Amino acid sequence: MERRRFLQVAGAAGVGVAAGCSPVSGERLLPYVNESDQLTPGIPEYYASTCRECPAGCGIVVKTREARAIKVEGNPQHPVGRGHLCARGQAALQGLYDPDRVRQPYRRTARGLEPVAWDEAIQAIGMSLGVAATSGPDRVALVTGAETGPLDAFYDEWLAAFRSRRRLRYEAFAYEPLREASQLTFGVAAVPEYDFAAAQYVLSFGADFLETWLSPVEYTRQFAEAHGWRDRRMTKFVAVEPRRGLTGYSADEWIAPKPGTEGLLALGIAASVLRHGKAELSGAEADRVHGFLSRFTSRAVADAAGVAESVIERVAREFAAARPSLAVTGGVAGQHRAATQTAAAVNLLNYVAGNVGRTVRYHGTSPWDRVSRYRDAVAWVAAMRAGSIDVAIVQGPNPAFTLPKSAGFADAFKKVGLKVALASHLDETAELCDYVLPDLTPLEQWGAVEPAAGVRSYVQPAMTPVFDDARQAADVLLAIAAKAGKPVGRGATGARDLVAAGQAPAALDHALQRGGTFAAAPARPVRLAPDFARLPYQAPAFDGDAGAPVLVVYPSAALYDGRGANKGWLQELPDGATRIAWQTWIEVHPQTAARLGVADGDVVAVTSPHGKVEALVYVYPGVRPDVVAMPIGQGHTAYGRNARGRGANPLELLGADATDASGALAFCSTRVTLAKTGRSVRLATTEGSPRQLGRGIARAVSTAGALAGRVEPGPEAAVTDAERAALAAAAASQRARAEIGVYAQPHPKWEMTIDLSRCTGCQACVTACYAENNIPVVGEEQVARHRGMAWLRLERYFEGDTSGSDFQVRQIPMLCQQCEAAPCEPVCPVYAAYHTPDGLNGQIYNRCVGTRYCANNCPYKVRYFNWWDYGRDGDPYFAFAEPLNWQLNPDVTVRTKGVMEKCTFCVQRIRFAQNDAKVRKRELADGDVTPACAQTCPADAIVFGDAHDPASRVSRLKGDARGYHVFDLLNTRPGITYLERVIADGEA
Amino acid sequence: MSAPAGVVGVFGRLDAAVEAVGSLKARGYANYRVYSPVPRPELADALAKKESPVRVFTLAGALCGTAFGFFYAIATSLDWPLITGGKPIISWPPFVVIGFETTILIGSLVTVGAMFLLAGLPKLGRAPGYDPRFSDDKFGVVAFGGPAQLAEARDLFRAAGAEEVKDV
Amino acid sequence: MTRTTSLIAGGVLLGLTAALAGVSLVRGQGAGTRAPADTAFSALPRSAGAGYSSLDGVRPGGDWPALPGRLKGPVQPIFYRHDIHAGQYRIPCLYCHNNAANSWTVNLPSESTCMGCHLVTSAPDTAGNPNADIAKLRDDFTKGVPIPWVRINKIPEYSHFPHMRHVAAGLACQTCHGNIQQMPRVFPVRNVSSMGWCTNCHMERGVTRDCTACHF
Amino acid sequence: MATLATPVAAAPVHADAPPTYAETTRDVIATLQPPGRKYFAGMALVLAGLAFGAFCWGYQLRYGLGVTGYQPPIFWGSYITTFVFWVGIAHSGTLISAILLLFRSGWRTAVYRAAEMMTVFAVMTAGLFPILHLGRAWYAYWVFPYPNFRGVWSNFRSPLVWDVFAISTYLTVSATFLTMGLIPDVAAVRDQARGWRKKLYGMLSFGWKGSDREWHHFGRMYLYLAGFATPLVLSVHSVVSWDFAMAIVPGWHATIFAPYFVAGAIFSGCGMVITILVPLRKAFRLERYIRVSHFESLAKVCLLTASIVAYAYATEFFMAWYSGNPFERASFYSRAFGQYWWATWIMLTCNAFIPQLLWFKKVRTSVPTLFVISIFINIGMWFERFVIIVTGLSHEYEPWQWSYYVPRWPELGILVGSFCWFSMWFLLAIKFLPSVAIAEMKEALPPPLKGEAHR
Repeated sequence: MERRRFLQVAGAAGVGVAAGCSPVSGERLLPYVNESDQLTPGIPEYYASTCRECPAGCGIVVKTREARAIKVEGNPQHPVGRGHLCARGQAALQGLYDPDRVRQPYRRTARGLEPVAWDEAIQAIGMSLGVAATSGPDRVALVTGAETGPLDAFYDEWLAAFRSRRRLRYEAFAYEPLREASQLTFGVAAVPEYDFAAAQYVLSFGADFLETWLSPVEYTRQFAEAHGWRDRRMTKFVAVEPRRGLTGYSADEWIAPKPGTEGLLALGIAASVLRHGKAELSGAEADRVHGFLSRFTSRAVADAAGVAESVIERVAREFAAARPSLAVTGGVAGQHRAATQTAAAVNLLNYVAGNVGRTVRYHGTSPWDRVSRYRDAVAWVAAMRAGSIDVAIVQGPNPAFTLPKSAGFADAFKKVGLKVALASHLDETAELCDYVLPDLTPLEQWGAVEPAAGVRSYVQPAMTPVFDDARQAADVLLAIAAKAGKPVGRGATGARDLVAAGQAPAALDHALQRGGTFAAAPARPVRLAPDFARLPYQAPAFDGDAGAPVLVVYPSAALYDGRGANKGWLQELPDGATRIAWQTWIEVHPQTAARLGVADGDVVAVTSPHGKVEALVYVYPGVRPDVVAMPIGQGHTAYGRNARGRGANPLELLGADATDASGALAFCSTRVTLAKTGRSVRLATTEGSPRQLGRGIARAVSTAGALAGRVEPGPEAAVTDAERAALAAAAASQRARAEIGVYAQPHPKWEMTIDLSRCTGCQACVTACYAENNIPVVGEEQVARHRGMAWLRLERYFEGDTSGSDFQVRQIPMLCQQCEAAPCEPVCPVYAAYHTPDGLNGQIYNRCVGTRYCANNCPYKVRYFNWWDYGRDGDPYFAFAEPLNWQLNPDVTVRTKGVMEKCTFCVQRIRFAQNDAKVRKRELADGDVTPACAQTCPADAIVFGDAHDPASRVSRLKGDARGYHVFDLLNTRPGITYLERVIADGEA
Repeated sequence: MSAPAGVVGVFGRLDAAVEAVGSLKARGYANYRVYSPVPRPELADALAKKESPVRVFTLAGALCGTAFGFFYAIATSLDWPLITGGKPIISWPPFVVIGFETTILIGSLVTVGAMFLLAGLPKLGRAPGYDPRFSDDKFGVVAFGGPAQLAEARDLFRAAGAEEVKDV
Repeated sequence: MTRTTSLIAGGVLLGLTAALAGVSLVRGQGAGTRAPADTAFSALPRSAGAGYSSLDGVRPGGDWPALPGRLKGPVQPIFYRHDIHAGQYRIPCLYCHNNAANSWTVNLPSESTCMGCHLVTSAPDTAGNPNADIAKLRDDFTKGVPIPWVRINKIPEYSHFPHMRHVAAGLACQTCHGNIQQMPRVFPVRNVSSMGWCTNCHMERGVTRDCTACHF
Repeated sequence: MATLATPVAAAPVHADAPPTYAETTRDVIATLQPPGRKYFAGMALVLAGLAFGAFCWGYQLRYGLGVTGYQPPIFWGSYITTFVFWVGIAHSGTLISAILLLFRSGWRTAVYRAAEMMTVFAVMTAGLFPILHLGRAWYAYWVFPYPNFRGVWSNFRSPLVWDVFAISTYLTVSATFLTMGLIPDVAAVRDQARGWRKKLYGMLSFGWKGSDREWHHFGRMYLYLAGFATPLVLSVHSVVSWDFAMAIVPGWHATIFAPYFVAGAIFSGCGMVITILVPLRKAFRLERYIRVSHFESLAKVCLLTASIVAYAYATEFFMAWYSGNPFERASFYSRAFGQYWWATWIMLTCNAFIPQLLWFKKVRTSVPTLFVISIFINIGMWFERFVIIVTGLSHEYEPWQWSYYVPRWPELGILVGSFCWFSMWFLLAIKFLPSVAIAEMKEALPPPLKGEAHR
């Protein structure tokens, strides 16, 4: 307790604002009564754990200061993620410190939710459970998220103690089609493990494997390995999907078939491969496959899918030529009524091309095997409606939000006698419950999960619970069972015991330090099942009138299934494709928009046979003219200040009974009509112009060009060599007259390279920067006025003709270039902006008077001004409401109103490392300092180091032939070298 | 009333005043003063003063300003060298602007000061023989000296066409 | 015209001396924040070696230094006398404030640290009753209540001061915090948050004056 | 005699006959009569506007610059626009009083006092804006290189520091110039006043008596001061223009800026002088002193500078095209046809086209017409700065960061406040100080000589 209070005082250092030194008068310092031997104020402590923001289960390391978690980073030793993390993982902290968390137990009375004592609640719940158990079997339901490992087993045991098997491992995205299709084609009801790194050619039928699909961080890492330009070669990536999303941006080619026909395309390609004798099949198997595929001629498929026959043939040739290749499906293609067929077709394609066992491997188990299917959730709802469930306990998921309205969850749920939510937030489901018991967030919990075969990854608390009165669900369940006289958990007194059960303490400690136990699991050979072609293969049906566009509903890369909607960092993170934040938009093709007479920001009523919502039009060339697309995640009616009443939930447009063969909900199953409402609002977008107008900001070159050593010319091409020489000479003489005093001493020169052929635009770096540098969240209206504070932004430019599908998307992370001849520096009247001896573009917040001249003069526009007092409690835009301020990095000043701020290559990390090295009397080594963005980058596209050290990675990379500086002709001599993207051209 | 210190002639006409001054000079009067509402070249010619030394102060002040401007800019830049935009610590072009402005500032202030010094301003006490009309539309010539000189001056003034002659 | 030229020359000289005076004045002001060189504690080892933070060389016993008439500094919840502990008994600063050697920020000692000695010693009066403040300490410790010390020194949030590096450089704590070992009750000898204080020291020792060394 | 002269009942019979010394004194001093109801009404209005401006600034100080319309990357907007506008206004005053003095052009005497007052008050107004546009105005003093404990100075490489020196120098020198010119006139007023006024003006006149010795040194001093003011006035607006020209923003980074801005400044200044003199002349019945010929001369200056400005516009567009620099071209294309076309065309109409009417003598000699044109000039010159600053910033190197800015109410409130602040000082000045130079007026008149009949 007193520890907490001490921490708050210590924490004050982080919360302070830069305006003047506050008088010390009256400030009290509370030391420990007994000091902890492992905690040194001012020095961070790290705890290995597992990310639980989505079921992928990446390994994380939590950085704590004064026993407060202040940063989450990837665990380099962990097989999932390998030390990298996505934006959602970075934002786990905002779930931990969310001021809207449930802080104490509540009971619903006539007057609404009222505080109740833990014992009382446990007593009451235990009693009703006992009654339910005696009154019959399966009258108790326990709903959790995708759980694996000891806690999962415990939940089942607990449920069994109350004579029930009604266990729901509910996930909005459960990948049923993949499991079903594997069962169908190979007799294994499992999600295979994909190896993008080994693939020489990637063909994705709608799978958004760089955003949410299965294990995005790990796949991004692998994909970057293969797709990045290394050793003069790269893997070609072709995206086949009616809507081009962030993943599609990395594609070298975009094929936009009619929605639902991806499976037919896959079969057509497989048939073509077979026809050209490139198939790795033999004997009877070959004949069976041949017999089945024969009717999927390229022509027939081309007509059905609306894709040119030649394209199918070419892709087939390329796919077969590259060994091993990889075809995946999911996302849009995995969410319509023919999803299972599509998955089966893709399995077949992989099998035909001989990828199964090489880039597609089956293990005994996968974390998805036991996740409940949508079909099970529907059955559960039906049971509730039928009144055959007396007690329902929901721990984690939010079915009231993620189930389609037409599923009638709310009404059915009301029929349950006792509804208990073990929740950290008062979300839509918890709002319906009779008891809401505060759960801990993953960063405060004990647990163990199995994210991949052979991997047991531990979850351990990085700090004492933020709210004293919150308890981990498993502990509560144990207590309830004990009260109900049903001893479970083999004498375990808490979650830790459950996790530690049956392990030697030493081994456990070792595992906890590393983050888990990681064993290689042998892959299992599979053969094609005899009746692989059971299902009918044709384009799926869509509800609604035929003329209307098909609605594609896709998971938001930031908000996932909506669970991220109350985290400011994720709300403010511009969408990967549209770059819109905070709002719900509907993507409309320019032609369609012209036909409907709608423009950006128009509010339209989107109507389907099942419902109606309102959304903002975003005119977007990345969708087919006969398709409109909306993201899931917004439209909450509860949950918290950032989520409630914001945007719309497209799930309300879906038919609950629209399922595919695997019993998965078809997210892409209905056509919608758009009607103007006459209203229009400003889009909260960071986008100024979608075209770079040949200014050579984000550059790319074809593989042929790269092999020939060509580069895309920028405006600086006009500068002659003579001029360059003159400039260099002038620079040299100036430097000679500039570098006196401290500058004359030897210093490192911090520089960065960003490889655009690895960068996928996932924006994990952006959120990492928010976390590391105390960047305030400013809200929708301010973002709409271009006042977002992200020091690092992803710019997205379209290249080529966007009327069809044949255009490129260029992306570039834009942050302070730390120019050697920085235009921003000399204009500052007070030296707040100046050049440090180690080559940084220093920004001294407490010296800044706010002339904003530097920002005017920055050609890269990477300086951000504090328009409001984001750091002062009580101000209209206060961004760090208690306890969010606990997350503030004490090493970074919280900027006050009226000062300019910007990226300084995480100078606090540089100085920390330098001081550490000095005290330990050693030299800094390459890699000792890593800015937050480079640390988290799943694609490892960002490299940072000392350019004066010829051996450093950055020195070697900046010499690459693909290297260029943005706006080189301005002679700013940036410290960031971009390596231009290489785009694989046809017939690799 | 004690013996008069001087005699003042009030002139409504410029040429009359000029004539009076001329004859005073001709008589070798040294101690006299002329008041006028406007500076007239005729009067200046009649008085034939030598060039005002204000200009010397002006030049000195200007040079001090230049020196100060450059010195201050350079000294402060060297006191804590901070590189901005890769430019030299002592960047001449911008310092010229500073030097120029200080030249003008100090130069003009010194000039004004010099004027006050040389013209004996601010004048607190009364000026003998001064008449408020001299700031309106009359010219005044005041002669000082012994009784004999004063008597002569009276005659001169009347002869020149003084509208009024009185002792002070 | 010699008068003119001499006037000009005089004027120029005047200007230059004025400018010189200006800058020297600045330097003077900068120096104004320097503390009187503290020799009083030069007896202490100037390095942060092990001996420095151990209790070797602690010399208990003897009469306590007398209290001056009026004490400077804020009243603390417990009348902890640095002049006795650090002065008379020569307990090294780092024995209690050990984090100064390995962290940016410095810790106040936990009560358990105090109890390390005061479990035994209680400075009893003639009647044998323990000293009132020590009794309070023991009481708080058993109750598990932290002592709400009044803060004396604070560096503004926008500047970061690596204590460990200054200790490693062999700087005596007294340089900034004054002769604590002579203070019955601690008071700030100077505003440690005055930047001139830092920069002058850095200038004299020829170490970096780069802004981002402290401000980020 | 020693009382305040009674105001002239009506214009004399022969209005165009040159007034005598005595008439000059009385007519000018008549302007210092206790003001009437209209004056106080006007003053009340002005103070109300000033109060609103002050409120807006207070509001901005409390909540931050977020209350303005600033929308990155447009970090400068109406404040800097208005700053440059007022600095520009300030210039014609010094031009008329100093440069025309050196050129010995007689027509200045009637108008220069008012113009100089305008200069000083305009600089006082302009000087506010660099401060109130700051994010942390309470630290504005940091831009001055004053000795401090921290040992940090200000960055002399920054055009903003040049501004600090240029503007403060300009304020000091022009104020000094005005005060010096006032000394003999204030002395004249003193000699016509009684009571506390006599004391007040006695102090203000430094005991000036108009003796031969005083006139002797005064004349020299005044000449040298004019000599200083002339290069100063040219330098100040050049420095202001370098705030932009020294930056790399497309549309700012141009060598033509210094002369272009100076011409624009004199243009706007003369416009403002006309705007002010017309009502002043009417209210104080100074037709005999401020004659139509004076207005015509002002109009000619306007015509000349307008033409220079128009030429500068043309050159800018030509150079943007001729340079072949893609950024420049894009910037100027958007200036003319982009989001801000309206501002650009207001500017061109008011500054380049409308002043061409001044080629006609009829227009030049019609005071009402000149008044209307001068209003257009003021509007046009405010928009010129708006166009340069805002369109330049809205359309820079990074297409991803293009954006659109319109001022919000606090900015407009402060703009209004600045006009009221200026008017307040001017209203006070014309009631306490002679707004036509008495002594110099007399200098321009034929002196009384023997043989002339008493008038």
